[in-house]
Amino acid sequence: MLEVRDLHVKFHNRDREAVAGVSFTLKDGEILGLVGESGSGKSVTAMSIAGLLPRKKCDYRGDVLVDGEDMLHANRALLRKVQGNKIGVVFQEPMSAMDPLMKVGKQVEEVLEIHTDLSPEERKKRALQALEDVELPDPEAVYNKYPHELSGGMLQRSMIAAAIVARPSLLLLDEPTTALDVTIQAQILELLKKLNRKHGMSMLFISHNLNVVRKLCKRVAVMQRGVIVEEGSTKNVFFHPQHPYTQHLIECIPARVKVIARKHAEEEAEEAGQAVTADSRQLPPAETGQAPSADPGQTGGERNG
Amino acid sequence: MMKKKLNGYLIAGCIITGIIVLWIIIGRFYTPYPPTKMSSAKLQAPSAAHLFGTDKFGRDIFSRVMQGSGTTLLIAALTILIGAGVGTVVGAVTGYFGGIVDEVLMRLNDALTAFPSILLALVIISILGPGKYNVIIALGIVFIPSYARMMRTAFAAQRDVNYIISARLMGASNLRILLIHMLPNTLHVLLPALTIGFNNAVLAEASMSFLGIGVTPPDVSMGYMLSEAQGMFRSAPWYALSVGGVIALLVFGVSLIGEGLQIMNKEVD
Amino acid sequence: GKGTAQNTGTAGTQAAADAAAGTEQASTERAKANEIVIGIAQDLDQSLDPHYAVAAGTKEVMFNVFEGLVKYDSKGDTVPAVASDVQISDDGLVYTFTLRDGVKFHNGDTVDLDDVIYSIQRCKDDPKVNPQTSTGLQCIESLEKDGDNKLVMTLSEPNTELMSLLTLAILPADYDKQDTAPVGTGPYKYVGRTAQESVELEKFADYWGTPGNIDKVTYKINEKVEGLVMGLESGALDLVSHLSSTQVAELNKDNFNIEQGTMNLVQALYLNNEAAPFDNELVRQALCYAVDRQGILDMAFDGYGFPIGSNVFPAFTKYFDESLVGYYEHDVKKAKELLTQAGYPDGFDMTITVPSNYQPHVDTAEVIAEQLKEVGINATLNRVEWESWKADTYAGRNFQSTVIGLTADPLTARSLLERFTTGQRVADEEGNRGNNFINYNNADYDALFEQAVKCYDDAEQVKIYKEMEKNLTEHAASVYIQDMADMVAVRKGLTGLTFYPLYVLDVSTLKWE
Amino acid sequence: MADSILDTITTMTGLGADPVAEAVTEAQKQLVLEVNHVSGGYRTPGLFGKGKYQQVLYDVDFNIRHGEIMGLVGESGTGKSTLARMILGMLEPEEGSIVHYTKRPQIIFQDPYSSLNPAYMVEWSLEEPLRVFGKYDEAERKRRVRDMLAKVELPQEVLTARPSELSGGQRQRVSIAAALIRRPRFIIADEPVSALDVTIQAQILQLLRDLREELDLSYLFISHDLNVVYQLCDRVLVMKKGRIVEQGTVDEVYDHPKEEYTKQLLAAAQ
Amino acid sequence: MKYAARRILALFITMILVSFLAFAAFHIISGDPARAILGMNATEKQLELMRHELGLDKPFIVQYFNWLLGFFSGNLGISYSYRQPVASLIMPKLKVTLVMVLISFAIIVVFSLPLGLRAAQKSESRFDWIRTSINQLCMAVPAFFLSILVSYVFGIILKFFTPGDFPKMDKNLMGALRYLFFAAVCIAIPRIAMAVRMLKSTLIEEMEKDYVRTAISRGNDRVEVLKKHVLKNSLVPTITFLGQTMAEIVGGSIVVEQVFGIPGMGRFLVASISNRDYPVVEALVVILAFWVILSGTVADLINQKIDPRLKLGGRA
Ligand SMILES: Nc1ncnc2c1ncn2[C@@H]1O[C@H](COP(=O)(O)OP(=O)(O)OP(=O)(O)O)[C@@H](O)[C@H]1O
Ligand SMILES: Nc1ncnc2c1ncn2[C@@H]1O[C@H](COP(=O)(O)OP(=O)(O)OP(=O)(O)O)[C@@H](O)[C@H]1O
Ligand SMILES: [Mg+2]
Ligand SMILES: [Mg+2]
Repeated sequence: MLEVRDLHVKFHNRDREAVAGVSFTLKDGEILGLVGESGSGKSVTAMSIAGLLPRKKCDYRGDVLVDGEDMLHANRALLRKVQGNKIGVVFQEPMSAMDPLMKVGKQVEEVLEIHTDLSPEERKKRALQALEDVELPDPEAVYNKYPHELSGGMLQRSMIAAAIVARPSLLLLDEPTTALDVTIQAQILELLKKLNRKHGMSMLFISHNLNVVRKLCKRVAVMQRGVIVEEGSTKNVFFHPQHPYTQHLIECIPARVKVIARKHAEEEAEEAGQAVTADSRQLPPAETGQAPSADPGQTGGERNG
Repeated sequence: MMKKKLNGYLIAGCIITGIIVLWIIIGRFYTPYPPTKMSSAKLQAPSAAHLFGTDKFGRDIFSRVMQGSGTTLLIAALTILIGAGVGTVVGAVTGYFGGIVDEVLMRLNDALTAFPSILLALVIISILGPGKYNVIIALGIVFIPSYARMMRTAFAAQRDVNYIISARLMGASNLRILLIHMLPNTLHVLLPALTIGFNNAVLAEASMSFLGIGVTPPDVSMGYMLSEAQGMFRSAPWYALSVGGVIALLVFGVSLIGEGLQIMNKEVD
Repeated sequence: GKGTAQNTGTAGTQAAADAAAGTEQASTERAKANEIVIGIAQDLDQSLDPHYAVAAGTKEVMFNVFEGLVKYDSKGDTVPAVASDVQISDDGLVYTFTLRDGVKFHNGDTVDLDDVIYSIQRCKDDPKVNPQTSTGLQCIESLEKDGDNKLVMTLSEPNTELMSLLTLAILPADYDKQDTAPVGTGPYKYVGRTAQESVELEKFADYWGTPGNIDKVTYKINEKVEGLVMGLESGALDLVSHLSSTQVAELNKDNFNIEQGTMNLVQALYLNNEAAPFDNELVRQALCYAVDRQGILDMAFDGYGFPIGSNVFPAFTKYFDESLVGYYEHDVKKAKELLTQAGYPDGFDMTITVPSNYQPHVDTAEVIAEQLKEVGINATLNRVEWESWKADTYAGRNFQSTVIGLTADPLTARSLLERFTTGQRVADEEGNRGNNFINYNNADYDALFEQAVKCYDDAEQVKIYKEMEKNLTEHAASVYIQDMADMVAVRKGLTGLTFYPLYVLDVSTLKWE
Repeated sequence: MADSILDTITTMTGLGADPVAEAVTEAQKQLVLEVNHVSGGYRTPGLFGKGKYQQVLYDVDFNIRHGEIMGLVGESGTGKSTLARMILGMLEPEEGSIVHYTKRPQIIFQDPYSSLNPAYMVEWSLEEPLRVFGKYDEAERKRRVRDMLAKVELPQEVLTARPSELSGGQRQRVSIAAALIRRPRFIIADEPVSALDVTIQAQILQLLRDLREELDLSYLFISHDLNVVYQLCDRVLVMKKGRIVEQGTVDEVYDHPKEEYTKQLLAAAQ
Repeated sequence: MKYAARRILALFITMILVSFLAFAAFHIISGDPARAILGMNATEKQLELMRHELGLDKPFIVQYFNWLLGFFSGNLGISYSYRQPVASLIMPKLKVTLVMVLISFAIIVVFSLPLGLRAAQKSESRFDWIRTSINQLCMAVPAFFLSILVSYVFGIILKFFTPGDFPKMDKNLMGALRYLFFAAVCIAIPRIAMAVRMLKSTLIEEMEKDYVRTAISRGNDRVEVLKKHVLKNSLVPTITFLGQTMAEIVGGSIVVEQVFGIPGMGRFLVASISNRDYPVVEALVVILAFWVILSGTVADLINQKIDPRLKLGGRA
């Protein structure tokens, strides 16, 4: 359904390529997690897929095929057809990603207005349905509110509603939970899972938190400095990290969580009738978890510039 | 790492303004003719001997503009110094402390802003009388409210920012917080505002002199000369055009600097 | 004579008039309608009541609306007006006026003796009347009717200047709207005004004398003389007086005749005789030598203007002393010597206060400042608003020196010269100070004035007044400069401009050809 | 209102000027902070009179012992930061009292972008607390800054950088250094790692742990991430709607949550 | 509604303050209206009589309250200079100025909006600097200098109107409007330049916001984004700016009226100040201030309708 081949993106005002040869595929109905440190090129990859790259400001090459159509080099007319319709995008900061002067309902409807000939009443019905789908308590009330009148969690739900209202086959989620409270985070993840199950939507879920990804995705790709350094089933990556960076990422997860995770995994495995390999039981205690790449000052992502 | 990059506007503005300022500074020490020296060569068109021609008393307009722009520059600079200086103090106090002082000063500010600036200047001048220094005081006062309002916002925005809270927790005095911790972070709004204010001051001084309430001879400002020139527009158009041209050029140069500064701020965020 | 017009404009040719047809349109229409528009630089006084009015600009306009028992002719002599005849007794104490038959007020009423007595009495008694007039009238002991057209006026002492004072306007008795809706007997009647915009007059059909030619006169007000010049150029105005040579140079000579008369004022660098260093006569004299009158005329007035040497202007021929003009020839060396003698070998700093709205005075002051540099005096101009000049400089006497022009009102030598006496310098019991704003203090001068006032012989009196003039010159009361040329731009086709030795503009003689 | 806050801060923050109880019991000597039944909230200044009062904290009561890391968790808006402000003296409690047994605490904020003055180089920001203190000369100040920089494991080059040129993790280290440079005994950390990448989170937590040993510190560590709290803290307070609903050692609370709310939180965190 | 009520209350309070300041200011001015009226030869007695007549011998506060009470009943006092009710004196002038200001405002709106949009769209073109420089140059020319040029070129040379001959509005409305148009243009030009500059930077700033990316991700074209989202979001600063403009062009009219010889409020104000005609000056100043504050308040109220977030904030 989605195929990214050797994607390169370089911004004119940067020395290093933001994305330096990324390839991966996403099958129908699958949720792929994309994790990596800040600045590793996760968002740029997602933007390339959605056709949102600021093309004047960067050089790009490679292929991004969505249902066989090349999004990277597509003209505006084609993009317009695909955006919103086939691909829905959810951004990190719901507060700034919504037009502050337009009622939430109208923003949810906007996609339909662009892509369908539905009557206003019909559109409203669909929008309300979408708002209900994301489990907002009072869709009718939310429909008539302005973004600033909603809490962060409600807004993020509305964003998701707007992204799924046209039933796109692909949903791009760029750190949709990072700005949220843990309890709400959990709710959103639950919601995404449900949507995936119900509508069979494919999703690309971006996060810098492997633990969050673990709960949602079957498959995960780990990015560092513009390239994918490791890819595989979440379980494998989580319990048998190969790449040092991934290992480091795992080390940062508190021991307690890992124990619980293992418990979950075992339960799952038992259900599926297979055992988790034994050697990964011995987990290093979190207290001694130090970054393998020695210079702690520098690993904190690149310096701005 | 993003260095503050100079941009074309800033460079062009600095060059234009620099040349004019240099020319003005030279004018303090040397002018082709003594600026007040009268001669019988009245109202002569521009020539090699008199680049901008002569006025009704046969004085060399080039020399006079050279000196007059100095007065204008001085007035504009001092005006801004007063306006921005007092405005910053008021803005800092009201923005940082808030409370009743803020309420009162801002109401007063509102009231002052309600008078169109030229009118306010007119009123102050009719209290103080005309003259170079009174013009500076009048315009300075006129300019205070807008700076106060702007700086108030800039200071208030920092009041509850973490680094200021830290500064308070480390026991820094209010004065130290205002001056050393907060002020440098307001420069990015203050500097472009200074260039705009400078230009407004030049134009306001010109308008005031034109209305006959500006500087008085033997001080010549460009506004004074322009009002003089208006009466000779037909017989000596070069007078008005050269003075008007120099004013426009000076203002133009400074506003390019302002534009450049703003672009620079935007680039750095 | 000095007081009459000299045409300095180019002779009008038909071709030129044709060329300017565009701008002429508005004015041609006015010529057809027999109207004119005159530009003036300041609005009239708040009160149009002629007895209260003080501004010269107001009198200039209202001259056409009011008349007294007598009025001035273009030579400055008084001629009968509301009175048709006057008999003066030999001792000069009894004046018998005969009321002219059928003189009508603008409101249609006929002038009777009651109106005349009311008017004179009012000027004598009302405290709001200009003190120069009311003081002069104090000599009137009684006013009596003799029949219904004769007025007998008895004086307590003879007064040679009484006739000038009796140019005071005759107004309808007990009419209380003079200040907003004035009613007089002149050739033009007041129609209305719009504040800061315009004043309108209309020909008075029932005028007793030669009626005016123009039917309707509109005065347009513009404080900026540049605006007036532009109005002339654009065709909005037909006539503007009191222009400077620079302004005249702005005009297209094909459309205008430039007439030159005199302003009838004494323009001088007035020195405050009580303020250092001008309390020193030597310094004042040095200034007189340092200032080059002709230089000023050439530089600031394109050579127009009439140099003077004392406080009388040339048009006032009877009192003008020609010989004083050259008393101080421009002489830098002498000026320096005098300064050295006075203890200022290196000169000093001084301030010249000038009313900023009078460009000619500002220009003059600028040239003077430049000239004084030669003797080491560093003069700074202090431009002030007219209101503050009146209050601080003139009434408050808070100045060092000032450039201004003094007029004569009424047109008598006394009004020009009395102001420098001690009586006008010091305050009276009520705390009023007179008009000696330069604080001139000279015992001889005071004595001469006493003599002049008591002298009833005209020739003798003229001699004494001339002595006084000389006294002012010798002691260098001020630096006398000139009577300024009065440049009047008159649209081609409009003729009949008459100059008076007064600050007035007589519209009754104007006419379209 | 703002000026009164300022007053209290400036009068209360002088070093050594803190009111240390004269006769303290042995048990109390082990304490760094005592929060006694504190209630309080915000007063919004109104046009007339006192304006609105919004209570945030209700009867908050706990203490922090010497060398202890106390966690404070709760959902967004429950009043965690409000409590921190009150402990710092920026806000007066309406009821109850707060007793400090050490110097006034310093604070580390969540947002590393606004906790350093953008106008100055890092060196200036680190020196400033010492300058304000006024007891050290230039050389001593420089020495201490370098010392502290080493402790937070930052290279010397950072000194001449401006905050905008640093990564989030570096900034947070600098903020920690600035908070510690005057050697306080007690630190409040208000979500110091929430804005950071997980890998950097781990580094910062490690650093905080190390510094506790090295500098003999106690913390009040605020977070909404229970996992992070578990990694770092000895004891934990769970707050809901301005009340402490549960407190105890981390293991106690995490293994046997008593309150329904705590259970929810824990479930969400996994 | 509550917000509107609060704004109107604020307007009222500011007006009272303004009126007091105005009244006080003109009483501090050293001049003496009695002297101004009676001229330089006036005696103390005459002056005293005049002062009494004008009510100037009463205590300041009494004078102020009398005046304020009068103001509310539509009695703006009697002009010292003209002995006429101030209201009837200034009404015709206010009318002229108001018409001029409105024309000017219309010109500004009509020209600056499309120009600003275009400038924003073309901001990445290579020739943007030319546009920007021309814009800056327009701001650099003093309004009265422009007026002088315009009245010479269009008045004297091209004869589109007759400088110095302002037709009476009630007699020749078209002529008056044409005359005012040229003056209005002179007031408008620098303001248009400012508006274009402001619009350009607002639009560009707005285009860079996150929600624009969101809108595009839904399939909107740039033009659609502009129409549907960006314009509305740029409206608030634009309306604030226009409010300020409305206020400032009145101040600008003072000088321009002088050059064009337009019998408006500005010229009358300048003349009245130098005549020490307090009642007129005070009335004009208060009316002017009212205009300024009203412009601001109206802009705020409109903004508050556009942006629901402003309802919460009130004053910044
Ligand atoms: N519009 C842009 N112009 C210039 N550089 C950009 C732009 N957008 C992204 N970059 C750069 O591209 C690189 C990758 O950025 P990207 O936003 O994809 O990172 P990320 O993995 O999403 O990080 P985060 O977790 O912080 O969101 C970074 O170095 C960033 O600075
Ligand atoms: N300055 C303030 N004035 C008025 N109310 C405030 C202020 N700061 C916070 N509040 C209110 O106090 C309550 C508690 O806020 P607080 O910041 O303490 O929450 P928190 O627990 O720190 O939340 P978070 O996890 O989001 O930081 C909130 O309802 C908030 O709206
Ligand atoms: Mg990203
Ligand atoms: Mg908080």
